[in-house]
Amino acid sequence: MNNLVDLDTPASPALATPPRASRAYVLPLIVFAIFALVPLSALWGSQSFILALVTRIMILALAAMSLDLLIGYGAMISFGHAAYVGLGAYSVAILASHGITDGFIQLAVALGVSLIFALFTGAISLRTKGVYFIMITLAFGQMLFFLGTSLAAYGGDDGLTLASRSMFFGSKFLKNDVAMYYVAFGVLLGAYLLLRAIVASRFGRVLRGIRENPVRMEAIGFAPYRYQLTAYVIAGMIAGVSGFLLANQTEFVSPAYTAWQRSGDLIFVLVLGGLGSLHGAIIGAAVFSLLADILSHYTENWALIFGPILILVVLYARGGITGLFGSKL
Amino acid sequence: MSNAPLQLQNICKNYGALRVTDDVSLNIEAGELHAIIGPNGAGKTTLIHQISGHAQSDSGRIIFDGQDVSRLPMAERARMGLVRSFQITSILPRFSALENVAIAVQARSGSSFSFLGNASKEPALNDTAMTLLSRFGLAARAGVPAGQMSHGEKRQLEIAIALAAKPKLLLLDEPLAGTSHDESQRLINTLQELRKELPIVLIEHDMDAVFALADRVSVLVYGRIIASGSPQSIRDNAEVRAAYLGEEAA
Amino acid sequence: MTLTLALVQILNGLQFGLILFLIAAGLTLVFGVMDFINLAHGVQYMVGAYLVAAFTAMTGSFVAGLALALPAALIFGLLLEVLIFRHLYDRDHLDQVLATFGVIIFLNQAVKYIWGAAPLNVSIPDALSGAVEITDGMLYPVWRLVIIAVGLAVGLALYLVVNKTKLGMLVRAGASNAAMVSALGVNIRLLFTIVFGVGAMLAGFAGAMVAPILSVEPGMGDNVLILAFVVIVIGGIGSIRGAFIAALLIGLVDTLGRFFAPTLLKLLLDPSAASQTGRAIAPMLIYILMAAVLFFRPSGLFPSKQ
Amino acid sequence: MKQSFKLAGLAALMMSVSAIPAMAQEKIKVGVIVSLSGAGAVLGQQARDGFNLAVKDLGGKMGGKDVEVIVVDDELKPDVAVTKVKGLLERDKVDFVVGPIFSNILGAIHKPVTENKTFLISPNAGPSSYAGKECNPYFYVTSYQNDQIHQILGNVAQKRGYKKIYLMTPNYQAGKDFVAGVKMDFKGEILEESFIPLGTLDFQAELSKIASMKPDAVLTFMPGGMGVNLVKQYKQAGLLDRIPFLSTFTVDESTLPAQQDAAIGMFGGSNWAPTLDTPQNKKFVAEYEKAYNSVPATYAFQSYDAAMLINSAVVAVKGDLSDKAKVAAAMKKADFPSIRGGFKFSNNGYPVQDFFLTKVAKRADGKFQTEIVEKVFSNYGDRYAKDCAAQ
Repeated sequence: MNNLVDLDTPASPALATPPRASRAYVLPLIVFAIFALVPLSALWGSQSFILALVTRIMILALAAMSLDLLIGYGAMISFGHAAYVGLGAYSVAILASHGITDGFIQLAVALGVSLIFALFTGAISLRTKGVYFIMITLAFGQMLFFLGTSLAAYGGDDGLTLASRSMFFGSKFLKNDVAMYYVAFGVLLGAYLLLRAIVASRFGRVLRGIRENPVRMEAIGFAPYRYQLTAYVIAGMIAGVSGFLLANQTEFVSPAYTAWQRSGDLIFVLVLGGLGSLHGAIIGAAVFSLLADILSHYTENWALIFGPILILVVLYARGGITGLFGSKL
Repeated sequence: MSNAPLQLQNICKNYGALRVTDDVSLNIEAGELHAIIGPNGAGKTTLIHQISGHAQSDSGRIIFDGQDVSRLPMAERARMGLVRSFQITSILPRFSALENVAIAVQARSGSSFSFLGNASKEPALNDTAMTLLSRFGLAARAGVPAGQMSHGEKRQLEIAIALAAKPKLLLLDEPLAGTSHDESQRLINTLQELRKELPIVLIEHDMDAVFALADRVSVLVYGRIIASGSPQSIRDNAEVRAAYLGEEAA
Repeated sequence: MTLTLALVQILNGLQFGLILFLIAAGLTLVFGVMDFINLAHGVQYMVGAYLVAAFTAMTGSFVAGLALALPAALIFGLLLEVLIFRHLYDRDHLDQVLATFGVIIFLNQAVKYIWGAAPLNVSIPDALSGAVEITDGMLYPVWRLVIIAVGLAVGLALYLVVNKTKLGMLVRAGASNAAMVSALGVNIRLLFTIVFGVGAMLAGFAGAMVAPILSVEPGMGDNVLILAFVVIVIGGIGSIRGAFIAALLIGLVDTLGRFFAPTLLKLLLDPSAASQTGRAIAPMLIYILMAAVLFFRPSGLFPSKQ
Repeated sequence: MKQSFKLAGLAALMMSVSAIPAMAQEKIKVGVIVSLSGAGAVLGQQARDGFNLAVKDLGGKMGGKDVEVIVVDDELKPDVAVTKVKGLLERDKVDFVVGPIFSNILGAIHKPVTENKTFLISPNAGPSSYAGKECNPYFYVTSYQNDQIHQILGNVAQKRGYKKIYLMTPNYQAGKDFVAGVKMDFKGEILEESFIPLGTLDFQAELSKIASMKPDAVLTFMPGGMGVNLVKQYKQAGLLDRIPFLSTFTVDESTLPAQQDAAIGMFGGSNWAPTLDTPQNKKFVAEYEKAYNSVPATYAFQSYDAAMLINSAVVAVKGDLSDKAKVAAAMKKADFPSIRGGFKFSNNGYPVQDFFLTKVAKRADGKFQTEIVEKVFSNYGDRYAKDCAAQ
């Protein structure tokens, strides 16, 4: 085993990253190329539906990708990540219901609220480890869920319909589904590149080191707490942006966005696609949504097929779908 | 007032009803390699945990570099230059050997709250790391994931990591544990060089190594230091022989 | 009058807590001894309820239905263990969460497929279906008193088994250090299977006990599952004693919170704001409680691992 | 290389979603979007079955054209419903959408459907939000305006001379509508407006409180599984013999199989019951029971009527759906024999009809159903219609 690896070992530090790194870009490149070309499906007719479905996939992917920073790179299994999607979505809806429809203001509020919530709950949650961390993040998510159901002025349990999508520079261009699609695409691409940069940066390397061996990292002078909290806040803010997009796409918000089942879906999507690769989250979101859509189109009992698929993926396809690709390289 | 770089003053640690270290006081002087020996379960590793901050002492004071560090967490003590290795190899298994060292270099050069730029391509970090790897004969293995290295290589790597964190004092917890004869020899040679550069606290079971390397030796039995002095005086100490070396000799 | 009402509410909280305990006991053991996160524990509760509904309908007697449902729940739990869960013990928590999530999705749909989406009815003997008058005008359902009695009995039995028997000693040892137990030459696989079977049966039993008062329907285990996790996390994973105390705590806080929160808030706020806020806070209370417990004791009230 | 193939497969998968047929519009296409999973599944199934039964009775044709019914599950999640309904509109290109059951889902799909100029017929949800100023020529309701059903209870309580009542409802918008509806006609004292968190399954704490307050009657709106539990527990708490229980959407044929004897003697408000004496209804109930082996509830009959309403419009325009204004005019006429007998639309697309007080009874064959006690309102339209600009 060692010998095999040894053959690839570079002699100079400049080549310290594995030579395969360049190939690692092939998969995400193809994924984004497909997304970029989807609107051409207008040639087949049914454009708006495809656009809506794939826009939703990209929004789901964005939230799952931000969760990857926590689970895949930071070993922080958050079971309350949907809370941030809800915060972002409600920022849009509540401001819009008061007549503030400017997208930049809504986005700034979505980011700000996510930041504050993540900072506050993360500071508390990160005192715990392992399954206790899972449960305390769940607890904060549930608190937000019940808060949402009690917001009588904003629809309570029923949720709230948006009068219109956000405006940018006083223009309602987001109303156009293709524009909405490309905004979601752009945000997803931007977030992907940003997260790519973060995980490769000094900060990201420390985060990955903490995932590998927190005690070792402490022994060379890194206090894990500060780095994990920072990652927690970044991930929360990105999920908040996905909530901003979700509210705009569905033109509807509801406390259900923050329910624990949604947080579970995010983890599921991520593990299905493959942890710790970022584009795994995107592929997971696509496969999850398409599979559910297609199966439910053919049988009402689609869960009877979906459940076993999930179990089989865990038992036999370790590393998720990207893991399958990776093993064939 | 002593100006020894590391001073332990009456430190204690209990696990439940069990007192693991009991009123330990010790000064580590500048430039010395101080070995701590003792039978299994004497509390040696706990002592290292207490000094490094991995475990907090229940009572007593730890002065390092003129400051009371008793209540500081491990990371902070490490940043002050109090750096340790682990009895059970502690590395980042999926990181390459080079990155294991480079990240330790990173810990002491500039801020790590930097979110852009590829850390694995920073020449300043990699060059220093590479120099250290070369010093431990690991240059050719720089790209290998640390988890896939041989045990001896990992022990070498761990010391390289510790050195990369710019220690002012090094705490080494059984660096020779589990190594082959050749590997031990190589590590001993490394330590011979290191002792010229900075004070070292060494816990070791290999008595040949201890007596070859140490300037002073302290003997820990049931959490108490029963003797402290030059290797020769320890060798001649009747109480030590009875408590510890006697068994070894038998 | 108000005092009586408060006492009745405490009784209600106790009864809710004991049901939670029946579910959480198995979960905390399985988690503590095998380090296995079993999200499918909630569907075992659901399956227990469905089995008792089916067997009661078949035999025409609740007692016979219960007598058949318990071994059936046990067999069902063991079947799941052999087919799926056994392959997950040495996986990481994330894999376990995911695979057992798949089991939930499948079984929720499967019971719907077999028994339909409509809730099922389970009738109990007339002697147990009425209410007794506690004080003037205050009635209390007999069946709930039965649940309280049974819950306490099971709690006591578990306490005795865990603390006074060799099996219990192994379970406790397993919860604090599983590697040590297997090093002692104990057949760890068999121990796991026993613990798992008992846990599954207890959850099924809880489902069977609530079937006469709650609607038996697909998905009925999902929310209970989350509550059970809250219980074992507050109690400390692997600790039966912790699960017992935490379950009663949650039962009381939830029941009394809903009852008192609006009343207490009326002292501070005007009535409509008070009832509005009270309604919002009441369901949050148990989560606030959990967050607070974990803040001060990051491993729960009775951590069993050192 | 290999991964490119796999991705090509992924892309193909994606495209295949779009390839699910969008054939030429030779057929009348109806999308039915109801909750078939989650807490409301049984209601959705009733609505789906009622609709399918009507299509069968029509011989699978409307206005001489074949009918294709596409059923989708909204999973009781608003955002899922939006995507699914867009699928119906854009992929399947349906002419009519029938659904949903729950008003929060309606809130999510109303806009996309009506903006697409497709007719939306709700077989159950009838919130006030689309009855007044926001009324829409593409939106029709075959059930009722929600307040009306609740008003029945308040009206009956007032007529029976109850002095103090206890209100209990889930804590969401429809629950607030319930309280408002009851208050329209009830003028006595309301001891408590108890709002229960949605999804509550154990009501014992609430029931203890009721027992201690001793109201003249309990009025409640507790749909689905919540209602099943409440009714069983109400009986077990020994309250059924002491305090009358008046409810809406709490005891009906969808929940009675689970409530059984516990519900006997409970009162409800409705626009229909299986015993309603019209020839259409007798035929419908008999056919439904034969086909699905269960007693139909309002969801089934209202959905059946929705199909008949669509048929009447398609026939009126002779199968040519291109002129939407004409179709809308035909819809508004409601020219079909409703199962409930007398039926017409107000200008807002909500019905004008009779309302009844019902009571649960056990039939000779051992099944349970609601039966009409008395007529409470005749030819009753909702109070929001006057705010609707459409004439």
